[in-house]
Amino acid sequence: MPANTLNDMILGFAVILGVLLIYVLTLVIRTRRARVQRERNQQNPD
Amino acid sequence: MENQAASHALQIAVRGLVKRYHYHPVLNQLTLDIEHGAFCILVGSNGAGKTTLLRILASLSRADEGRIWIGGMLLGTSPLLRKRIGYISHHTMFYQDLTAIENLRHYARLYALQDIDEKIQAGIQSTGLTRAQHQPVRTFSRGMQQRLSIARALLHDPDILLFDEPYTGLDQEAAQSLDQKLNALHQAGRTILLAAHRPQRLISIASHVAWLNDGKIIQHIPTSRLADIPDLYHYLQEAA
Amino acid sequence: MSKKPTLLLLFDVLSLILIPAALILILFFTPVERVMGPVQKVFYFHVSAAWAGMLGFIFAGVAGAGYLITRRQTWDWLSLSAIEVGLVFGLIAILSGMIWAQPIWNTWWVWDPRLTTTAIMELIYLAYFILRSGLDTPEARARLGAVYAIVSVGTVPLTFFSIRLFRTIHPVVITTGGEGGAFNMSPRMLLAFFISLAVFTLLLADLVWHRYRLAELQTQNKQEA
Amino acid sequence: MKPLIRYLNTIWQITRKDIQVEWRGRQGVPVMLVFALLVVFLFNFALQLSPELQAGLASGLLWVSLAFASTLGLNRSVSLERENNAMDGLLLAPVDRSAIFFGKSISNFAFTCLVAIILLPVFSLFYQQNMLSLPLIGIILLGVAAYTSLGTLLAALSIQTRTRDVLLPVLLYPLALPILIAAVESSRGVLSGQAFADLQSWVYLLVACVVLFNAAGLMFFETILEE
Repeated sequence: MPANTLNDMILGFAVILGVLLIYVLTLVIRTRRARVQRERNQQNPD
Repeated sequence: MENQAASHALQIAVRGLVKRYHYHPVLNQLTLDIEHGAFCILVGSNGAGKTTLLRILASLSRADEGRIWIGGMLLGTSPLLRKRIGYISHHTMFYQDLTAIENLRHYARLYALQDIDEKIQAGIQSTGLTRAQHQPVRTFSRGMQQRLSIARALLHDPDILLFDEPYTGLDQEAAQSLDQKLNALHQAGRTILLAAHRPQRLISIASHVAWLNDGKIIQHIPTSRLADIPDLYHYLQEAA
Repeated sequence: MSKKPTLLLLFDVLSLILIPAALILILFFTPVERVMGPVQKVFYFHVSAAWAGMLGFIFAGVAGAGYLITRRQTWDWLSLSAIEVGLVFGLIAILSGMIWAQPIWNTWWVWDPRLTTTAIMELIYLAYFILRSGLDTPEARARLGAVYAIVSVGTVPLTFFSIRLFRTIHPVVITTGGEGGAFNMSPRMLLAFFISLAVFTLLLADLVWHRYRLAELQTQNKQEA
Repeated sequence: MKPLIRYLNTIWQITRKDIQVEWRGRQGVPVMLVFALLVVFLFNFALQLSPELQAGLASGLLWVSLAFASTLGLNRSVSLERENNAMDGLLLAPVDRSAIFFGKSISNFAFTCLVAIILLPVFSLFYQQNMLSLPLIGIILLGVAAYTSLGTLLAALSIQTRTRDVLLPVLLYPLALPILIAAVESSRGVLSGQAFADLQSWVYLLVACVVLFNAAGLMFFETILEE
């Protein structure tokens, strides 16, 4: 009889996907910020 | 290959030298030829790259691009090339807890010199530090340390001298003695490249002036032709 | 920054399709392990994340060597990106391992040497970022970062060997014996396992690539400023 | 002079200069020693060691105190070369720059071993067991050699940062983990009288660390020092 560890499994996958999602979000935010900066640089190049 | 052929006749040949900091070129495609026995003053404003150039020639710093021949040998091919170079910088390179003699002896051993004690005594005497020779360098004034640096740089009798602001901290008397020493080295056929922020006092004894600006040598002429280049002449007047 | 390459777009789409696909495969088509129960299913992603993290660190060492040989900053961006993404995967491996350990070993954290050294690996590569942040010029950051990445990846086999020698309660997964929490994998489990490995490897490449483009963009911004 | 002899001579001159500076200033070894003793005392109280536990933990404490103390010496060794840019003077020497690594590494090794030699009788006294055995000394020599070669390499890295010497432990301790595990385990084995056959894997691991980290110094030291 397997142990009843369904909740632990759900928690496990939630954490794995959650950390991935957070990292992807930081990537998106940082890239967007860099793009804005770049556009600003190109508008007034000095 | 013609570069290489030409470089054999020269003591220092620099081609296309680039060095960047923060992606910004401090030295930008710099080219410089220095003949055997020349005494060349390197002038330029603060931050023009004089120190960077000298450090690269002394192989203390690495060029991003370009090639350098010292006495016809490509820099970076053999550590033995460093034996031919005497270098002085803003920093004295001494160990504070060791005496003047011990510091010089350490450097003499690194160069694996013969007759170390005689050479050290000669160096100490010529810089007038005989009385302080057994005291730790910590007790020396800036000027005394600078004099000792000169003795250190000449210890292994190098034929190429790279001096970065050697007058820093020297009093009137020591500065005059350095003038004489430089003159004597020049007469003895050594090649000298000396960076100076205020080069006025040296123009009478030097053979060439090289003007470093914007990462390039923009003028490199014999001192006798200084009057032909009004820009450089004015620059030197202002720097004085 | 250059336009987004088609291959990168393909990586994005594939990752977005394959992660849910692998998850469905794991949840509904692999058998429930007979002792540990459903939580064992975390194992597929846990090991895959550890694998991807390790791969990232190894790749960072290789890219570091590439930088020292060519002195092109593109290699430094690659090395930096691989370490950052590797750290994320390492964190995932540790967290999912803890969640697995809780019901099986009845504790969140065991001083199991393998778990401990995975944590140590995270610390090693966190120090990489501290080292870089303390350096003033991008050239020094790239050069010293490359040396550190290579030396770090060189110590990994030694660390692993020292763990093997230590007695471990961590299950040795790919064995036929059944000692201490180890289990035998059925063909379906193996299939899910290898698909997870492939998906996470693809995800690693995808994320490193994105991080690389970010590094490129940030450098261009600094050069212009 | 033959290249190899010149190379070895440079290593020796650098080590000798370090020893001379240390002898003149005595700013390294005494500090390291007092620090190592403090670590032993602190751990003893902090961990509330009972006499039975103490015997088993002696090798662990020995290595922790040595590792901590050695870090001080490593920082001192590199900051000495930073003062007045003395490192430039070494870089000007007409010899391959990896010689500087070996010279500094050997002097660090010597200073840490000196601390260990004084620590051993003290440990024997505190933990009521004879620690002055030849196999243990052999393991200490190996472990310290591995630790100081990695430490010299990383100290040269960390000294170039703005945080300077604060950074060294953060870089060094995690990377030195295999050295410390192997050193502690083999010392423990020797102290509890195990046969060499049971410990040889640990000893070989230490040898591998010595070889690997010295090879890293040989390969990378010049790259670390160049600007």
